[in-house]
Amino acid sequence: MSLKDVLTPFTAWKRIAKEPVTVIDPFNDRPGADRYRGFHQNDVEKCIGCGTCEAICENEAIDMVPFKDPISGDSGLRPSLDYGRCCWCALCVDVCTTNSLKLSNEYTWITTDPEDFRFTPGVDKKSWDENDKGWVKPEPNYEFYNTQRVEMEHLHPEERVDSFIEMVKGYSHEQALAEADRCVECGICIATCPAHMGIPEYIKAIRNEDLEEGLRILYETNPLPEICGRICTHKCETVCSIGYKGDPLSIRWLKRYIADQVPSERYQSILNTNDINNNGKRIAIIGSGPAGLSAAHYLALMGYQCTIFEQYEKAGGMMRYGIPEYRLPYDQIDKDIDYILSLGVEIKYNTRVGRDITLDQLSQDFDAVFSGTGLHLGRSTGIEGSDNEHVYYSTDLLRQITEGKDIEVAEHIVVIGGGNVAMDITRSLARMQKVKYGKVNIIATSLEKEENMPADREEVVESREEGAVLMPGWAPQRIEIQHGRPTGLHVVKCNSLFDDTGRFNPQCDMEVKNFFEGSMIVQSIGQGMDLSYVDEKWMEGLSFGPRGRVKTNEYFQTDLEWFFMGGDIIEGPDVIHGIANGHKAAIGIDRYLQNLKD
Amino acid sequence: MDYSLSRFLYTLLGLFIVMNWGMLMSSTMRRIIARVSGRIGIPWYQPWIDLIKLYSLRSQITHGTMFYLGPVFRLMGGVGLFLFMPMIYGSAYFMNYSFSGDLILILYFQFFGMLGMALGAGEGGQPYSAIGISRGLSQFTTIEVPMTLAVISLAIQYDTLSITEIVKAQQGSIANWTLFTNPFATIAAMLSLLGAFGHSPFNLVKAPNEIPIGPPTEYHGTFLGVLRTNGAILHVTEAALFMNLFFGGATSWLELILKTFVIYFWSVFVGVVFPRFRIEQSVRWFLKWPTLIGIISILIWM
Amino acid sequence: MKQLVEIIQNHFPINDIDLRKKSLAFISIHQNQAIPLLEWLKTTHGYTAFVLLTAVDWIEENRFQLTYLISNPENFTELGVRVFIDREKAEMVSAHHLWKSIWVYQRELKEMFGINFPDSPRVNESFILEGWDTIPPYRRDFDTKQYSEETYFPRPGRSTNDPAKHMKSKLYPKD
Amino acid sequence: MKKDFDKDALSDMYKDKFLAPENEIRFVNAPDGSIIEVNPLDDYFCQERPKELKPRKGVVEKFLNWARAESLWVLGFGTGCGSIEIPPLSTPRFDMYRFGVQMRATPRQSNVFIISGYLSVKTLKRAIRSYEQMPSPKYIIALGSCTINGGMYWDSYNTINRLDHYLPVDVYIAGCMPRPEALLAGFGKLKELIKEGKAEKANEYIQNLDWYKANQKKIIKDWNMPDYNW
Amino acid sequence: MFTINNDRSKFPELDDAGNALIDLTSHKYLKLWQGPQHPGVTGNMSLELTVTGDEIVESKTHVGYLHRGFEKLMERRTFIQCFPTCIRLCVAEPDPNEYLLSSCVEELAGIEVPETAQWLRMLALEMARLQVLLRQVPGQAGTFALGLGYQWGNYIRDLILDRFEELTGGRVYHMYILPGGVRGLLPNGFKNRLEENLKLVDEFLPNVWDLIYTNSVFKKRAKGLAVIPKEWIDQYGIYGPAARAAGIMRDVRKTHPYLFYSEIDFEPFTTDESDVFARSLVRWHDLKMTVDIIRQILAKMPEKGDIKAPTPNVMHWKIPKGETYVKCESSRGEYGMYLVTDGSDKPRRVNLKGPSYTHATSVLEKLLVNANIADTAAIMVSLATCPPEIER
Repeated sequence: MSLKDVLTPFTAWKRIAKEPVTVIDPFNDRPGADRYRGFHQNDVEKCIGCGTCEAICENEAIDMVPFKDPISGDSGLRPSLDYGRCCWCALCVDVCTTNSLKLSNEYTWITTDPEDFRFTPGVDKKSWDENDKGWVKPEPNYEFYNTQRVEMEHLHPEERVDSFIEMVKGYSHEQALAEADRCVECGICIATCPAHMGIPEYIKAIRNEDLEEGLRILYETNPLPEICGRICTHKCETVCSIGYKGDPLSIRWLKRYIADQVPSERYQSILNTNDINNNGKRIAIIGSGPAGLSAAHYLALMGYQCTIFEQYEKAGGMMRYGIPEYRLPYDQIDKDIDYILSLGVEIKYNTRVGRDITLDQLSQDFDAVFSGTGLHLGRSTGIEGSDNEHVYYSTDLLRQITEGKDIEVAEHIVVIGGGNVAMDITRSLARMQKVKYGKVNIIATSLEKEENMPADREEVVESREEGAVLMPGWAPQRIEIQHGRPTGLHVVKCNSLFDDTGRFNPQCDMEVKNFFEGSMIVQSIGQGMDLSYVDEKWMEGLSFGPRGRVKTNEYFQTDLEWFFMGGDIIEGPDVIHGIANGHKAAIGIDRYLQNLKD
Repeated sequence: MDYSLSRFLYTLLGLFIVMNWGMLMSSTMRRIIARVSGRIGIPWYQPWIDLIKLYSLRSQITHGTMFYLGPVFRLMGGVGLFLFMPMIYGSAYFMNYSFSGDLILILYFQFFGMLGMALGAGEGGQPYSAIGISRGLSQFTTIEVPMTLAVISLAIQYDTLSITEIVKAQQGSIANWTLFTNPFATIAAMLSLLGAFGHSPFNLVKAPNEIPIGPPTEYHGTFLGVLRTNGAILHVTEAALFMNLFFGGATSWLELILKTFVIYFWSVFVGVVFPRFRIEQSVRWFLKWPTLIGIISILIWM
Repeated sequence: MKQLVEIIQNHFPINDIDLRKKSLAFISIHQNQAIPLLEWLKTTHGYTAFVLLTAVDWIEENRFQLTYLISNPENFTELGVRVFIDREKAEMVSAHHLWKSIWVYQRELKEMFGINFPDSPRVNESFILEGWDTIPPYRRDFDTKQYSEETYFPRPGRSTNDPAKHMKSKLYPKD
Repeated sequence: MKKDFDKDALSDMYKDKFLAPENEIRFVNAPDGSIIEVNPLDDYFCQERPKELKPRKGVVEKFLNWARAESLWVLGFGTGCGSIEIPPLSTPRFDMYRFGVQMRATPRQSNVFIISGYLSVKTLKRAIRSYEQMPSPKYIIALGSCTINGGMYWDSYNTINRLDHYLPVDVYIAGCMPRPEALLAGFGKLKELIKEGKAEKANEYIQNLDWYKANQKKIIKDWNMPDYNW
Repeated sequence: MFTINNDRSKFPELDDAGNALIDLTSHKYLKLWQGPQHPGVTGNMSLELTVTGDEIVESKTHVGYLHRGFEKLMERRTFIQCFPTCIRLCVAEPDPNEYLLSSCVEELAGIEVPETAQWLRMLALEMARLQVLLRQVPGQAGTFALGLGYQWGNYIRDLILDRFEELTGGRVYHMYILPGGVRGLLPNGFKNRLEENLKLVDEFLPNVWDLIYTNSVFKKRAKGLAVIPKEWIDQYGIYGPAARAAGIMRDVRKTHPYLFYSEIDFEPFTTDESDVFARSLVRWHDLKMTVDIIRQILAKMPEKGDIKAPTPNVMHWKIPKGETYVKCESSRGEYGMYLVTDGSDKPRRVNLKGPSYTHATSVLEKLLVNANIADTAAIMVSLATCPPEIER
């Protein structure tokens, strides 16, 4: 033991000259760091109640509690925290699809009652609600799932513009897996889908590489997956929670992937529809569009003998006669329809009710009648010159294209309308122009401005890719007719479409004029229904609601008990509503007939 | 000896002052230690609050009669030490019951409290108490060796066993203090003081992270309050003993306060920067250097 | 690693070879051969350090996998020796004579998996749990959540809603 | 506040399960050759049922409560991860000593028991014992989610979910881990409660002793100690 | 004058295996429990000691007071959910847990972590080591009741925790390293603030050296105490500083360089004494080295870059069937994780192996025999036992 070893420790006493380093007021002098993971905040307006936070929480600390009534795209639920469970890992913040959830840097909460530690951030007022520091999702390139959609391969515009070959190639196995992996299984989309398809479940089936299960899930609510997988308006994707941070999930393409991958021969064994007990009841179905086919499918599964009356020579209705082949190839329509027919559904082609057979006859021959006749009549703009023979309706043209009839395609064409049908006819005609003239020269004009155009965004973009010129925001005034042939369309600038009360009341600036040259004018501003097949005596029994639509109950039963109506004439217009209506009507018919028996 | 009432009352007053000073001193020391650590430390009035708290606890349990008596014995040791210790030299009031042979009695009282505590804590049945006691007794025995040697040296030097006489002999000038007249005895005593005050490296009786916390493990509430009261009295009185023997005594309360503070601070000064010895190391240490110095101090005066 | 595995193959019947990375490989061997293999590796190939012993419950295959992970402090490689034992008769020869620390692992396995190691020191003393009276907790058929809910009074009064179901009940209850 | 519970339903849980070997009656040879009977339960433990210790009335109690509040002695028993924040509190940065909070090494001298997070069943047994050995009035501060509703370990087979079923808790602090400041604020809250005379959970524990014991015995499978450890 | 005699007459007979045969009724021995409520025990564990006089003749470690069944809990959590769960395993130094889980998962899933994230991981791991050592180095003297250095060290540790709070958002549980990367870049001015704290450590190092390592009483107590023979290192499984104090180089950063440790210039300190003092000395040098490593990391790491590799959707991340063992160097020594997956989205089995598993059981039990009761705490701390690591 040296003396140095005894003395050196005493040097520690030099510390006595130093001021203490203690934080004098620990409650105020030391706020949490900027990134501190303190108590939760939630922007309830931004939050959509997708419940992803609840799903990722390893402690089951989060409950989803009702905050307001649900609407499409918002479950109305908000996360409620149990601080008897939370571990402040902030995984809920990192995974939050809308970035509404964050943690403040407040960290002191003391109480005598353990039941206090439950609250709904953003709803229950807390002292840290205004605190703008704390943990937010780290940036950049920090995501718990891929926010970018797996690109669907399309035919190149140059390749596709001169043919009607299907332009969307469909997902490969890897692509589908990668895309399906992005789903967070929140289920917000289900309510928005008119058919309420089990979207998260069939996406999960893709992930599990169990396409048979996927097909079964599809057919629970949708008997036309090939068709829907191509041309559905995919309202589900507009509310997809993943879409808030990046691209929404390609739900439609994934559906198509399932249907594409399962060969039609295997449908019956997968869906287990080999032996259906026929219950001897007969149902007549008017129209083989989506509503009719859907009703027929579900009724057939229930054991009803269905007969479809189709006025044209092929089944599919608008799906076949209204949608161009490059979007929906006919063989895919046939795949779906053939399966439905395999269930024992009978179709009478070229049989128009009201012309070849009366509704009255049907009401006597069948136990119930379902009508899904759709919107086939083109609507006229009613402007000067629109009665010219070279001014067409898009519905007619599309049908003629499908039927393979020769169409006199002009070199300059003007299409009036900004909806999906307008885009369809624009693009179809563009293809024909390309074949005939070697170049595309077509103008599509619409009342709505670019951002309000009802057509799908991708349709607009693809139309442009194919060379069509889009001129949104112009109101048609007059069709210039020279020598019995239109030469163009006079338009004025349209400023707004709706007045303050939300009524359709276009305001135009008459000073700003324009003229679109075209020797062929196509009107595509909507379609109308044709109820002429309903006999006078039955017509009296129906009541009508707004916009001239027949009033039905929730099962699409009209005031005539045996008569059900659905599809575009009731709701829509789109395929998925028709499918949903048909399914619902099938249930309704079953209930009606069951009750009748009892 | 004069047993008049006023003397008794003055002694009580002295006891009161000593007790309060003892508590203030302990909180001050803890604040100093805290400052070396970089902390602020307890408020200066904390010992009083602690004491009120301890006396106001609602539930107390006992392990038997001796368990009760342990703290009482301990207090008796402290109070006894005080009673026979002249506090203020030259004051008629605060000479307490000092008499000509008081040094002997005081050395005995130093040990008395320890023994009482041993009996009481043993009754508590806690093994750590028992270990603490065995450590305490063996260490205290060895502490006493240099201390006693120093006292013997003093007795030879001053030719008396009365503390008052020893203080008296040191009056006049600082040079008369035993510190300068008999430095070896002072060093031996000051080293043994390190053990008596129970700071590191000799705090192995309570040793919180070895045998938490030794003899008082089972004591709580009033018992602990009594022990703490005693601690306050004992620390000042023992420091006063060293002051009287080696540092010229005190002629006023202020002087007493200053000198006891410095003497007590000595043990803190060492304690803060050294770890604790093991018991056999401690025993050996006391029997080595301090004892040797003590013997030298006697040899010088022989 | 590859060379070593080849050498072992010459002496012991091993299968399921998984050369995980440069310094780590896993091999499987029959229950009876495992302890001799470990001893052989320890004495002749410098695998003197014992890293861990643990079990995996393959309940579907009705067997336990015991993994002895040993390491060679000279060339810094690790070798995992897998042994499969029957789940019904979970018993394995003790290796406590090879390494001084191995009895602790065996004691833990006995308690948490119910795998017996006869003759291992203190193997029957409880190690982690106290007064445990159901099946060993690390076995797959022990459901910890269910046990916890039945035993530990979870705080009542919480309810949650699945977004999809909630929307269904509010928006389209009859579908 | 008296807690209601169905005594009959719990009666089979409420009987002593078995006695630890060291608590069995045994005979010891004394040095003088006589034989002494030792009954640990009688000799080492107080078998008497604890009584409720009512607070005094009026100003005296207020003064005493003030002293109790300003002198909180914390039992040095780190039951879970929360104990990692005790050293910062007793070291320069936060220095809880200046608030009258001190650490004690033995339950006999402590008033405050910090249950620092999760309690495994094995620790719960020791915690109950330590708590019961503390002199009244005594207080419990529960730290973190785990004590409230199981926290991280809500589905663990070995940790309790709700501390208030086994021990009476005065103050809960949210967090995992609560920052040291939160713990200091917890001490502040406890002081407030004591000064207001509201921290009487020790008496509540005695009032509902049967209920607490039934809960404790339900999960402590090898209950081998007396019902109340004085 | 006084020498400890090695006469074993007062000790119990030994059986063939070297275990003491203790007859408690002989009144020669006392059963003494240290812990779980005992300030000298590191964490919530207990030692069942049989003593005669002050000397321990037999010691048994009892753990399980902190058992939460992590390995079971993780079997029912998805990989991302495992990450906040797993790190709570060791409260003093949670980062190695994070790192091990992440790198096990990455290895089995075949994910390449971005370079910036790897440097940040290294920084977090070294800062974690720094804050542990700031407690451990003076803590060794604390077990001998010299608490001053502990107080100083803890203050600096608090400052390091502040830096952690800035970087990771958490003070104790950082939850920073997650499968695929890390959860944030360095905040603005972070390097400067960390450098200021490192300067405090620079100042602290000589101060504790003077206070502790040249302290006669500390030397007297720690030197020659609990010597671990060299041949025990592999036999008993002794890692990290304890092995380095015995003159055997055991540092995963050197032997199996992970992250970018191969680009860092450092040489762990070794010594041959192998007693408590030597282990403490190794830790002091480790502390010094850690400061140096952190400075090198700060100088070499890129400022910007990706912090996380793209992973599959974590909500249902399935990892192919496989098993692996990944290890890293914690402040206590080699810390490893054995992960078995079965192709589902949850691990099949997780086993964490920390040095305490052997240190606190077989090694401690052996070392405590013939030691003094007063030295139990010191021996435990010198082995850096961390009970949750044993029972998990």
